[in-house]
Amino acid sequence: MDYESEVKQRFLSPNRVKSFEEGIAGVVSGESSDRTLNVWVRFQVQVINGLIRTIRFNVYGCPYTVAAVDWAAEWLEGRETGALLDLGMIDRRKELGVPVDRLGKLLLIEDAAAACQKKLERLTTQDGN
Amino acid sequence: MDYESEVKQRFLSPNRVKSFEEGIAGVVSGESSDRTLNVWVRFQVQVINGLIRTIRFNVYGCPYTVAAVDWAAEWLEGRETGALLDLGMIDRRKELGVPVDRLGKLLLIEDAAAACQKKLERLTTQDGN
Amino acid sequence: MEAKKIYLDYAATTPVDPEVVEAMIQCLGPDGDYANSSSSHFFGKSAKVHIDTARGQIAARIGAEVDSICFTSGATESDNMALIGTMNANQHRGRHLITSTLEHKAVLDTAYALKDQGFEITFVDHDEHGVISTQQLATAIRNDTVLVSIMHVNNETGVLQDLAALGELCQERGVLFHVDAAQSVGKVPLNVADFSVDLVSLTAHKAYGPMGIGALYIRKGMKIAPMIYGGEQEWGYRSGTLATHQIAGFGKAFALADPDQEGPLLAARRDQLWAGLKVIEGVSLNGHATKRSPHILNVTFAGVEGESLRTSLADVAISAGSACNSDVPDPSHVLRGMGLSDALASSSLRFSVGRFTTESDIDYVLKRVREEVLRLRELASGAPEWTVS
Amino acid sequence: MEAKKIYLDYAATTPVDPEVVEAMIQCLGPDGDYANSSSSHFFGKSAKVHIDTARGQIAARIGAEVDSICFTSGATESDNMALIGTMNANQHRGRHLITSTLEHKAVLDTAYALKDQGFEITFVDHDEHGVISTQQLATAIRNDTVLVSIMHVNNETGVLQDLAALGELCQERGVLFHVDAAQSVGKVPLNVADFSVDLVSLTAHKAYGPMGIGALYIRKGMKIAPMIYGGEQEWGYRSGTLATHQIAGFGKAFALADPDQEGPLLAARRDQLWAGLKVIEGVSLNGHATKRSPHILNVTFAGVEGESLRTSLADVAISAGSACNSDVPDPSHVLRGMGLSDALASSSLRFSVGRFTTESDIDYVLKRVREEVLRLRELASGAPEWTVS
Ligand SMILES: Cc1ncc(COP(=O)(O)O)c(C=O)c1O
Ligand SMILES: Cc1ncc(COP(=O)(O)O)c(C=O)c1O
Repeated sequence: MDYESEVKQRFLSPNRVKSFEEGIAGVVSGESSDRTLNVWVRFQVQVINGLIRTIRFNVYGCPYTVAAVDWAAEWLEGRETGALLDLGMIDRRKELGVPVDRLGKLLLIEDAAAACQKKLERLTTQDGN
Repeated sequence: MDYESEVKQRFLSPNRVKSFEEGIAGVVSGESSDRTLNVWVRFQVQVINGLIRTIRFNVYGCPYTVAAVDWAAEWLEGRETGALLDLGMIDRRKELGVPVDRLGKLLLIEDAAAACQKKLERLTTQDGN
Repeated sequence: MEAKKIYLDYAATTPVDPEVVEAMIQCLGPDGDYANSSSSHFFGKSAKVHIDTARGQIAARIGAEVDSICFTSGATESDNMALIGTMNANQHRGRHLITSTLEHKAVLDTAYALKDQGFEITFVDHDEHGVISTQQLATAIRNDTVLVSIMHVNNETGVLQDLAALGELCQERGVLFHVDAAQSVGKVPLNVADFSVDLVSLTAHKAYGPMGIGALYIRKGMKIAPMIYGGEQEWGYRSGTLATHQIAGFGKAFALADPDQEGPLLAARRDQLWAGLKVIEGVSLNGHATKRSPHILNVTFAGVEGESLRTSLADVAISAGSACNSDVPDPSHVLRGMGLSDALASSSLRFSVGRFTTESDIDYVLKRVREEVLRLRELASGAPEWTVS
Repeated sequence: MEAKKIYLDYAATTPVDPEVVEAMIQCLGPDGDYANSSSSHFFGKSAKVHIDTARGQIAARIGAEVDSICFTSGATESDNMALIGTMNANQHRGRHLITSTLEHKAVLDTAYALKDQGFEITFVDHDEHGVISTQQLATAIRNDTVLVSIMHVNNETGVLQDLAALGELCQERGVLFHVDAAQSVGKVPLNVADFSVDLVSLTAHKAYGPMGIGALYIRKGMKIAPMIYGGEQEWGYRSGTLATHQIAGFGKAFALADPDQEGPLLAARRDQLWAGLKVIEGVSLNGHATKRSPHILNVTFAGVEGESLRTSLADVAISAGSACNSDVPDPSHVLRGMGLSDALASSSLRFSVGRFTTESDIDYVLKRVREEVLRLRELASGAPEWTVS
């Protein structure tokens, strides 16, 4: 495979991999997986005042998936939590140079982020009670 | 083709090719040919006292045929005319190293010799009249 | 800075041995024996000497008669010719072909093509190591079975079939037997006089000969239809100008390919590699522990995605399975056929060692594999059960 | 004492150009780009560069798109694939094939094999020089005609067909058009953009490239069935590991094969040869005086048996016609097809000149031919009429 240099760089040296210790305040995690696509993605996001302060991830997947998760984590960090539903991997695919037949894998990244958002919503609702 | 060295030698430098001038005493000629076999053979034999004193030939044919005619002429020279019916090319083929699929061509050499013999017989008969 | 690069993909192809290159060059340029070996002039005869020599070398390597070696463009063509040519020429015997799901695509896809043409195919069973027993083959044979096609050394796992037993069964049952031996020569002994076989596919480029030349051993008396028509070279079995330099190289390569000498050296490198790999957690061997060729090691790294592992090991030339025509290989049909899940099959790598592999190459590769497996495992920490079993 | 030996059989095969040998060697030994170009590792990628470059060079030489070049083992396979693949894939259109009796055996024998399988063949007429007119082709085309296969340069006579006119007719009539151009490249211009053609057979070894590698140009959109199944190389048209060094050499050879530059040089040698031959009594030219390739001269020596003439000229490599697989060629089917008697056909020789033919080579050959023709005529003096007409 001839990966674009951004994919290569992100795949070979992803940032934000080391997981949070358990029990850190404001950290939720969300994951998604698809066995037929051979992909599993998990984000851990630490939200402070509605902003994603820190994000960590783990991923089992092909280099494109790893690179895209790394990009997504970087992009999310510092944004409002609404961004978890706004990754836009369909548009992002081409910029990263990911072949269209990998799109399914990329969409799982959106699912994992959305799972975090769902947890956050539940937390907020619980807090509000 | 890998001709046996005898075939090669005889083909490249056949003896007894130059024809007799016309009208020389005791000379008869006999020929045979087969268009499908792409062969024509002619012997001229000079018979003196029942012996083949000198023989000449011409031939249109493959190298094996040329070599076999050359051999036949050499063999005949000095023999009694009966030898014209006794070339035995079937036996001679292997010794000369001629492939069996050329046997038909070799048998035409016998025919040409036999044609000489026939002419000689007619001559003798005429003489006897 | 040029990074270190190690080639461990000898099962995909081998470099051409320098002695073989020499033999090839003798048949090329204007001063070489470049002529058409079918030509009856002296240039043609000189070329023919190389063909005859090579045919003898190849025949000798597999214990065959010289005129049972029919040159082709490689094992792919040989496999096609063996299957298509035999099935087409023996329709009076039946229309049933037996092969296995472990075969190379050159056999499998040809079998499918024959199926489309109305022939019947049975895939014989095998055990979890990929070994086919005579019992399993016996079950598959029918009265209308024409041909059994089973490979000698599997190109993904290195698993070795018991040709003597399978061949004997075929003979008893009056069924023709084809063996794809593309991976065998120079690694394991292969002598057609030792067992009952009708057709054997060979290729030069897996044994330090050139790519694009191979042969089909055709037992005397076999009836097989040609696939390529024309000048009636190779007794009419396979037309086309014989490629003198290719055949000369093929012959030389096979003359050099002595399994008794090279097999132990290959086994030593492979064992060194396995000794270093098996101590990594979650690493398992695919194939059979003893019935195998010395040059191939197929290993599953549970919990590590295969494409990522291969990409991380960019300095080590290895393969996901067979060299295939796609950047994203489907999980190996061979490993899945042996019972691995899709995930585990795609977490597997084929390492194949060869004549030029050194001990320090293996040391380097072991270091790199350990590093990357650990890195990717950490990246995937927390991944679900299906990635590891 | 080593006798002088002159090679005038370039139509049978050419020596590999030294620059081509260089390109091939780069893809061989342990330091070369020897890997399997289908492998996704860096060694594989390096090999693929050679394949891509060569495909570009070959495409450029015939004005084709890069991805319409499908590699094969030579023009024999290309011809087989063109005919069998097209007829099999287009049975809904019909089962009728048109070709000519002047074709190479790779086309003729394939046509006969198709006939055995129930396809119908028509041999189109041609004039006494071996030229096929559009009128003649028009007569042969039927409603169920699928394919017309006509060669560009005849390998025995050098006669050149008018592909533009024949192709236009095929297009008008909705019939596919295959051209065997094995003899063309580097001798006469051939540009698939200049005329309407669907398939073109190419080979490297007639143009100073290696034996055993060729290509089939397949126009985009053409429907053709594969003949060899397996790893799905070449878009699935032709499976089998691509032979990197062979393809690299093929590409380089075609890059060098410029007919505008070489054609006139070849024509000069051929004309020198003909000027010296035509003054010998009973010598006549076979083929067409102007519609011809510059590298072939086919001559009849009336009254001189052909095998004897070739044997006498043991120091000159020439051919009775095509390089065939038999020491005793049947009289050329091409010459007989052009109306020569069996005797005259077998009294004919093909001289073919090439890149390394010198003026003094031709002088020597002329001297030798004259000597031997006279010697054999004297030997055959008195021979019947049928040997000379
Ligand atoms: C077992 C097996 N069969 C057939 C082939 C095809 O051989 P080739 O590359 O000579 O066409 C290969 C290798 O690619 C192989 O490993
Ligand atoms: C016109 C023509 N077609 C086909 C071929 C066969 O080509 P190859 O030798 O590449 O199989 C040849 C030469 O042998 C030829 O001259």
